[in-house]
Amino acid sequence: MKESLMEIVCCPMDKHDLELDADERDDGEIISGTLTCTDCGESYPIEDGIPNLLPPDMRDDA
Amino acid sequence: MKESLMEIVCCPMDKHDLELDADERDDGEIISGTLTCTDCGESYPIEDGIPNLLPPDMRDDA
Amino acid sequence: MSVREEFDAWAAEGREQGMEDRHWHTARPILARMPVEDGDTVLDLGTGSGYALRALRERGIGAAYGLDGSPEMARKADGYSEDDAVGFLVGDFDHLPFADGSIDHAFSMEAFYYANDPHHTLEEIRRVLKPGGTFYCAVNYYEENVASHGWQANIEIEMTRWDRSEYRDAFRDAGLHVAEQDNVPDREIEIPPASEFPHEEFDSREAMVERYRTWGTLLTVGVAP
Amino acid sequence: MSVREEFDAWAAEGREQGMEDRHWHTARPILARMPVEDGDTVLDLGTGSGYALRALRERGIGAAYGLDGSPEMARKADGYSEDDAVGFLVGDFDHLPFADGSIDHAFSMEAFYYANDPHHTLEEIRRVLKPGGTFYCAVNYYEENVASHGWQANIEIEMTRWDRSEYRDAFRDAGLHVAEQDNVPDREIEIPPASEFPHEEFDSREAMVERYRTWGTLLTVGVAP
Ligand SMILES: Nc1ncnc2c1ncn2[C@@H]1O[C@H](CSCC[C@H](N)C(=O)O)[C@@H](O)[C@H]1O
Ligand SMILES: Nc1ncnc2c1ncn2[C@@H]1O[C@H](CSCC[C@H](N)C(=O)O)[C@@H](O)[C@H]1O
Repeated sequence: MKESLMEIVCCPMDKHDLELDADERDDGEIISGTLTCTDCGESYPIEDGIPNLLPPDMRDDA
Repeated sequence: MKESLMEIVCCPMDKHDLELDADERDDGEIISGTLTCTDCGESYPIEDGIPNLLPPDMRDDA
Repeated sequence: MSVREEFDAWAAEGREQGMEDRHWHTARPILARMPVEDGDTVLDLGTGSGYALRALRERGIGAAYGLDGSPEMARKADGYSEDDAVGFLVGDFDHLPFADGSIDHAFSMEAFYYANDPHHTLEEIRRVLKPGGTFYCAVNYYEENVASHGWQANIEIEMTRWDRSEYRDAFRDAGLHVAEQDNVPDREIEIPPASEFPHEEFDSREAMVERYRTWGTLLTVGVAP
Repeated sequence: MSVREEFDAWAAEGREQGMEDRHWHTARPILARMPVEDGDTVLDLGTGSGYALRALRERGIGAAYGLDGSPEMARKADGYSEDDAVGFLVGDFDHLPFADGSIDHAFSMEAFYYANDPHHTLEEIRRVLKPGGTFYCAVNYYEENVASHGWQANIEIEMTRWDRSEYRDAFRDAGLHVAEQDNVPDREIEIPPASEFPHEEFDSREAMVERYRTWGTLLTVGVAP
C-alpha cells in the first residue's frame, strides 16, 4: 500500500485513526507491517502490500 | 388552469404569493381571470385556461 | 426576435410535432431513468408539445406542469393533453413562477440553451427543487456535437454552446450536485446507406453516424442538496 | 461459508476474469455516466479483478481504491494493476475502513447484494462519501430479473433480492438522494438463434433476450446530501 492511503483509512470498528508501523518498504510502497487503531488498539496486518481491514472476527474465523 | 396550481405558483419577479381572481370557470378549471402578486401588485392574465406568468416586459413586447 | 415570437411562429407552423417525433428517440430512455414516485410534482422546461409529461404521467406521477415561453406552444400542448393532472403555463426560464422547494423533479429537452442567462436559470431550478430533487437536462446542441454547430445560423435567439465539462461546472456553480453525465445515442433514427450521401445536412454516412449514434443527446443530471 | 472463504475459492479458480469479461458489457456504459473529475478519489466495492478502477483511471481520476472481502481476490486485483494510483484493501461492506467524507464517488458491480446487512452498508457508504458524492450501485441479481432468481441455489452466502422500488427506498432510508434508476441492457452478449435453445440456463431465446436486453443490469444512483 501507498503511504497516502493513511489520509483516508480508519479503523473499521470505531472509525478512529490508524497508526502505521512498517516492517518492509519497497519503492514508496509498504509491503508488510501493521496498522493499529489509536483508540481501541486493535491491529490490522499489511501483507504483500495489501492491508487487511476486515473486522478481527471476520479475519480470523476459518 | 386547476386551482391546485395556486399551491406552487408565485410571482415570477419577486416570488411572492399570487391571488386568484377568476372571471370564468368550467368544470373545476379556471378559463380566464387574473393572478395578482400580493406584494408588488403586478398582475398576470389567465387566457384559455393558461396562466401567462412571463415577466411583464416579455409579455408585452411585440 | 424574442423567444415568444420565434416559437409562436414554430407553433403556428406545427413544428412541435416534428420535434416530438425526433426528440422522443432519446427523451424516452432519459425519462425512464428519472427516479419519480407516485404523487411527485414534475416540471418540464420548454415543454413544446408536452409529450414528456404525458409519458411521465403513465408512470403515475401526481402533477405535471409544462412551462413554455411561447403562448402558442403552451396552447398547442394544452390541446394535446386531456389529463386533469397535467397543466401548462407561459413563463420564462430566468423567472420561474414557482415557490421555493415546490417541485420534486424537473426535465428539459432541447430547450435549456435558449435561456437568456443559463447560469441564472440553473439557480432558479435549484431554488424551486425540493432537497434531493433532480434536474434532467438534455441537449442536442453542445460543443462536442459538431454537427449541431451550424444551427445558430438558422435562428436569431442566441444559443449557449457549452461542452460536457462546462455543463458540469455550471451546475455546480449554481449549487446543484452533478449525479450523472451521459451521451445518450439515438438508436432509432434511420441512417441510409453510404451511397445516398450527401443526405440532409450530412456529407457522409460517418458524419451522420457520429452525430446520432456517438454523440446523440447530452444528458446532465443535477441534484438539489 | 463466509464471503472470504467463498470468494477466495473463486479467486483460486480464476473466476475473476470471466466475471470481468461478462460484467464489462454493462459496467462500461455505467462507468461512463459517472461524473468523475481529475483528482477525485473513487472507491470500488467488491472490486473482483479491479477492472472498473483501471477504466476510471484512464479518464484521469486521482486515486482509486478497490475493497474486497476476499484476500485472494484483492491479491489478484493487485497483480493486474501496475498503476501507482490504484490500491487494494481487504475489508467488509458493513465495516468500511474509510474516514467520514473521504470519498468522491463509489461504484459497485454485482457485489452489493452479498452485504450481510445491506441497509447498514448504505449508511456506511453515505458516511464515507463527500457531500455531492455518488454511489453507482449495479446489480444483475434483483427481483424483476427472474432469470437471476436461481442463483441463490448455487451459493451459500445469503443474497439480498430487492426490486427496483426497494432499492430506491433503501437508498433514501440511508439518507442518500436517488438521482437515477435504470435497467442497462447488455447489448454485447451473443444470443444464438432460437434453434439452439435450450442454451446455458435458458429454455428459450425469448428468455435469454429478456434477461440480457430487457432487464440487463439494474443501476441505482445515490447522492450524499
Ligand atoms: N427562455 C425560455 N423560457 C421558456 N421557454 C423557452 C425559452 N426559450 C425557449 N423556450 C421554449 O423551449 C422550447 C424549445 S423546442 C423543444 C420542445 C420540447 N421540449 C421537445 O423536446 O420537443 C420551445 O417550445 C420554446 O418556446
Ligand atoms: N461483504 C462483503 N464485503 C466485501 N467484499 C465482498 C462482500 N461480499 C462479496 N464481496 C466481494 O464482491 C465480489 C463480488 S464478484 C464481482 C466482482 C467485480 N465487481 C465484477 O464486476 O466482476 C467478490 O470479489 C467478493 O469477494
